[in-house]
Amino acid sequence: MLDTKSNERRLTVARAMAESIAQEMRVDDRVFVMGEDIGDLGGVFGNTRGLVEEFGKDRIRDTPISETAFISAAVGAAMDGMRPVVELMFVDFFGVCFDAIYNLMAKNIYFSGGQSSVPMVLMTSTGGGYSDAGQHSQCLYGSFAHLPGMKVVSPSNAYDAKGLMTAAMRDDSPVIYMYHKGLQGMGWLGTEPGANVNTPESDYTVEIGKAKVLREGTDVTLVGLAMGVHNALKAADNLAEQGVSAEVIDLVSLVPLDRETVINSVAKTGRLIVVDEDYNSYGVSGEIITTVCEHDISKLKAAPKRVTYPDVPIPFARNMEQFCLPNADKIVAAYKDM
Amino acid sequence: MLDTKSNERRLTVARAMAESIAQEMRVDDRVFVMGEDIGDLGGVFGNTRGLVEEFGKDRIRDTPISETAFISAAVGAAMDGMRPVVELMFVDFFGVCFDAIYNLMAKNIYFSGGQSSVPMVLMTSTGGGYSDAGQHSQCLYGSFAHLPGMKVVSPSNAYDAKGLMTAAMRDDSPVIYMYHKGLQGMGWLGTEPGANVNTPESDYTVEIGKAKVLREGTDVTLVGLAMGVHNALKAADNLAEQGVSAEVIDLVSLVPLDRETVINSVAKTGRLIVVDEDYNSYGVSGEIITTVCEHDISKLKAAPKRVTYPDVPIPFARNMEQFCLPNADKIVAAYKDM
Amino acid sequence: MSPTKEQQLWMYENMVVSRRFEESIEKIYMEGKSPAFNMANGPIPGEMHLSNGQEPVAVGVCAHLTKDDIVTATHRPHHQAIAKGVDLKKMAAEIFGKVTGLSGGRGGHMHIFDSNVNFACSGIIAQGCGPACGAALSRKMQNKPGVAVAFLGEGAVNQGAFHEAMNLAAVWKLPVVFVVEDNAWGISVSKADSTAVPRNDVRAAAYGMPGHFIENNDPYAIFEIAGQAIERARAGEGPTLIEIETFRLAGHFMGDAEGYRPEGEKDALFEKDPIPSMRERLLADGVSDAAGLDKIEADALARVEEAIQFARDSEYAPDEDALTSVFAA
Amino acid sequence: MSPTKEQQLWMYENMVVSRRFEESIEKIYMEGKSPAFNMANGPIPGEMHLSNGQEPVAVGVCAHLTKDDIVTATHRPHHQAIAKGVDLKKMAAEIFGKVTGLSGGRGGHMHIFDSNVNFACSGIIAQGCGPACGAALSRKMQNKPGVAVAFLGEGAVNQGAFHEAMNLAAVWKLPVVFVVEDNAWGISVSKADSTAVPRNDVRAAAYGMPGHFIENNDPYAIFEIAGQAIERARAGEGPTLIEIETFRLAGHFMGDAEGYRPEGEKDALFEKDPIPSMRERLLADGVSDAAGLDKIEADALARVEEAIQFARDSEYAPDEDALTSVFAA
Ligand SMILES: Cc1ncc(C[n+]2csc(CCOP(=O)(O)OP(=O)(O)O)c2C)c(N)n1
Ligand SMILES: Cc1ncc(C[n+]2csc(CCOP(=O)(O)OP(=O)(O)O)c2C)c(N)n1
Ligand SMILES: [Mg+2]
Ligand SMILES: [Mg+2]
Repeated sequence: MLDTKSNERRLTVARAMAESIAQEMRVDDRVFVMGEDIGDLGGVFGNTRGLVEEFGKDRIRDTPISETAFISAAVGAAMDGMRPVVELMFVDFFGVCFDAIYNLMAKNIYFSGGQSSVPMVLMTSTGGGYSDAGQHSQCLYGSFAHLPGMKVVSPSNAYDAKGLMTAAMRDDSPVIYMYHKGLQGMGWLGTEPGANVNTPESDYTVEIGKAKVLREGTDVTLVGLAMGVHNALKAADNLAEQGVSAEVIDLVSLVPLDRETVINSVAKTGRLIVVDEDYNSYGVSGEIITTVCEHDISKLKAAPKRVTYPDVPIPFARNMEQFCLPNADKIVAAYKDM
Repeated sequence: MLDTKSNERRLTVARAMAESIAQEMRVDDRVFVMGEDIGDLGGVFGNTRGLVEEFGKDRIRDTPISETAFISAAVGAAMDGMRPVVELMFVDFFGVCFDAIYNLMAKNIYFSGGQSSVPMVLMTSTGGGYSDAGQHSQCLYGSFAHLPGMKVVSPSNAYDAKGLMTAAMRDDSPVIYMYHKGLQGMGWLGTEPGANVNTPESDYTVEIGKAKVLREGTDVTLVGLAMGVHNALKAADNLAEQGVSAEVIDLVSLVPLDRETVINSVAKTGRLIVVDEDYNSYGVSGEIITTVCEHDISKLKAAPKRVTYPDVPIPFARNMEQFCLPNADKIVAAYKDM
Repeated sequence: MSPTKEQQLWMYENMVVSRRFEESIEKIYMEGKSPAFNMANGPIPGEMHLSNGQEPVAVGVCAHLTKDDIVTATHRPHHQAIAKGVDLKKMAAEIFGKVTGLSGGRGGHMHIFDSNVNFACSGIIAQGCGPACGAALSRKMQNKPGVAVAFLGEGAVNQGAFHEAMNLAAVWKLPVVFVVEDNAWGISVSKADSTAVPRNDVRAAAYGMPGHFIENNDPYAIFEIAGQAIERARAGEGPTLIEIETFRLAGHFMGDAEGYRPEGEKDALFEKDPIPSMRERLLADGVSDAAGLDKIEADALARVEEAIQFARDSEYAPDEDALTSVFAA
Repeated sequence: MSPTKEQQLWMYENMVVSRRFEESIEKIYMEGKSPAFNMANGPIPGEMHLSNGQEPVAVGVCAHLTKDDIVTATHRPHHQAIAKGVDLKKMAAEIFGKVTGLSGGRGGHMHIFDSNVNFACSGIIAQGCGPACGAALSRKMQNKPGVAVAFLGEGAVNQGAFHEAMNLAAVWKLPVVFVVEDNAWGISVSKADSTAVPRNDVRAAAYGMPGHFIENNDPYAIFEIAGQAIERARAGEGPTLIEIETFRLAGHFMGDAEGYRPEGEKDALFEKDPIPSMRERLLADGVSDAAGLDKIEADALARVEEAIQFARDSEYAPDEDALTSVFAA
């Protein structure tokens, strides 16, 4: 995936997302996009750039700052045969519209006993690291993954970004598509170069619900998603220099969760470190560790560990925020402490 | 706690909550109550009964159906020197107002760098079992406990209900007080008789952040909160008949979480079963199991288990809902499967 | 715009079906719930919100809708569902939690969905406003006919979701009609205690859309105003807000002792029960004779009894069905 | 109600302080951000929303407030904070993320809190409306004087939180004033594309409260109307909604290329820059002479420079401070 050959078609995640949406819109009239500043501006994070120029304002709809209205409108449209892609600009804003998400979008298939499908994608940006403080830097992966009825994915690179978006748009169930700002490839946000990878021009899907082993190893399993994957890969490089062989798993999808890939890896390595930029407690890290432990503790050679964001709001000051964020050094240190 | 002597002053949880609030309102002018139907009706779940008669409509305020407005108003009032107690009628409604809760109430102390305190209590009902379907039966413990800046408690009986409420009202930080409908002692909801316990008339506090060992045992640790505790106690009785000695822990508080009490118990018993009526994944059960496993896996004699609500919306039909809910039999079966 | 004779009889018939249906549900709901009233017991457990007295709203509005139009309903949905043509047998079975129910027992009384007639429902206040806009947008974008009606209570108007949807509907000129059932109460809280204005029709101006208030639960006036609004929506002229004074003849939900209601209020409403008064008017206007109306009533009762019997006779779903239909097939 | 000479000079002074402050921040913000503009770099990282051009709103309103009154501010808070009397040095230090900042660097530019002057702030659209109601309620219940002002943008009016708070304020007759800064844009979306009515003052009627619209960013008109509203609130007569046409002279945030803005729009606004035009008027009205205003301007600059220097000279907090102040001490 994170291939580096020179004759490649490397895209940023932002461009990969926009390309996927555009390709699907060309072949499927039912797909349209709604959100704040996704039209002329092309999305604050660039993932709808170029769409309004190609598809016009009817299919690429800038909305009022009314997340409850337009997300629940997407549900109504999806149940009526459309396939909306909506954007919640920052995941941090989920609190103003979570009823429309978790209690409406995620449950109407069930409440209708399967009479209706709700084919929609809710894309939303996650993550900090650029000093945007406590209401614009959260990940909240666990908050979405905890509640039933919605699939939850998060790509770590452009290839997956495109394939997951296409898969999400073709899914008849609602998909939360969480993209990390630090991987978008927007210069003004800084960016992780490892996220810009070879991305085929033609359309393709990446399976929702399947984790990927990005690097094989024998001594420890590092599990993460989105930015966590890059931290894990860097830690794995670092550990390799020290003669430690780390396996790196990109979860790709939190719901459905590919428990098997994690379990199989830890069965081999005997050690587990979960990397998660979301808050530490009651979230992703606990679920991954529990997945392994409830399956078979005899396979573990050491207590599993987590490198996560502590249970505090996200501070503005760079030094304080960086102190809290997971990084490769912390992963290496966690391994050494095992 | 779950004492049964005959000369006791047994209260229902609902009455214990109302008594605590009334006592505090008598001695502290800053305390007042807001919420839907908490005045003349006395709260849909009885926990504000009698208050409007004693304190009048100025201090016991029925609100419009505007959860965002009145919860965020409580934050403004709390920062201005009042000590509001607000009710979110069903926790299921958190989606319409979670921004006011997790992003405002829970963060303003931090954002202000400690200049302000936010002394308020948000009480909210949880739980199913009476066929109120998928938007009125959830627990969502994990959804609140995952996010920083709010304390989260849930009593399993009237004694704790009163003492926790008093402690919450005296706390300078926001406290989410989650009461399980099946423990309220409202006849029309059915009720768990074990929740109605001896409750002193004079005011007292129960420490927020301290778990309770309700029953000592040596073979397995059963951890739960609210209704889960009663299921665990019943399972412990059942197991005792089969010669198995179960220790039962009532978490009482999810934030802060008393990890030590759980760790110490499992160090003794070597076996852990978490009982949780909230959804299975990415929630409380994962956190408790991880707490134990990341501390010291060598103490575990078997893989830990969880008896939780599956990751599906809550169905209306009684048979389907009961099939999903945790109960004593499932706990016993989980033990046997260890 | 006045209802034709046929429409008047359709309205009357559906009001009666709704009333008989709820009377029947009311009785069955109490089975297994005495001497001790415990909501969890009996053939119909859980909360039960009856709409007795509010039938004129449902029929006056839905008389203008076809099955292709969309309705999003509230926690008090039976009259709305019946008037929209939801399958009565399957709805009854759903309320009983049976496998033959609309949703195989997963939804229950607060989650009535019938995709054949584009009917959806929610237990969350004002949650249906946004989806109604979305369905309306869908029709507009697909160039398909269809109007969406969002029903909500007068208490629900103070919820943020209402405001956002009203604005969206107006900005995008969507074919939606917002119908507020003003039964004067949101559970135990009166309209005056919850709402800054005595009549919510004035709130339409905040969105530049027409607003109407209809007094006294009058099915004819409702028919007329709703007809204009729906015609307007169909003509592409955008949304309308209608608030309708109606009567909550029962408690908020069953088991509600209603101690908060001023003495005599309910008696006065029963005096104005819209069903007998519509019957009188039909007779006075010569739309039908007594025998004709008796037959409608008898047929209505028979339909209801058949539906209830179907529900009673049906099986519960296998327990494991609880785990299915979370995601689309 | 017209401003006294003293008030006029106070308003001018605070407008100039605000402008100089932002000019300074604007420059420093770019340090470390070129040649490549990366928001994460430089002495002031993160988003930066400037309020250049919107100063009249802040001073016209806050001229009527004491430090005991409450203000809830927006993601674009500097002018509001300065006019409310927030400690300029500590605010500057907070924007730099220093330990001497108002919140010890935890908050940053979108989370300016100064409890000494009852100033709070939020990065979430319309989030301050409810807290303003609550603070007003607190004063009412405690029988203490005090009015709360919630600032919000014209885009924020379409958020549910605004609607709910407006209704609550009106039902409970709270001493709150809602002040909408209409700078015509919500990031890249124009008012016409987001809002069903051209002027939000009409929305006041939905809550039975007075509504005002003030054109052309006029500090004198703002002073007058805000003064009436605040007096009304102090007299216990309840809330008011005021929408004020103002000018966003910068991008939504720094780094915004503003490709969406029609050509010439900004030039036209710069022509109407409220600071030079207030200066002219002060001179024309004989409120001060040029020397007097020059001195005000020089003093303003000196205050700003001192604050910025304080911020620059201050230390960062220890890393571990990130973990403190989550709960009350
Ligand atoms: C967001 C939300 N808040 C509160 C409730 C609880 N609740 C259910 S019905 C109701 C009253 C609704 O009043 P109204 O809108 O007038 O409808 P009515 O019951 O009178 O038909 C309330 C508060 C809810 N279901 N959803
Ligand atoms: C609930 C929420 N939705 C979206 C945003 C992102 N956002 C920040 S500022 C802004 C535009 C606000 O426009 P307006 O209210 O007019 O204020 P202005 O920026 O013009 O001062 C948006 C959409 C947010 N912060 N909160
Ligand atoms: Mg009502
Ligand atoms: Mg604006």
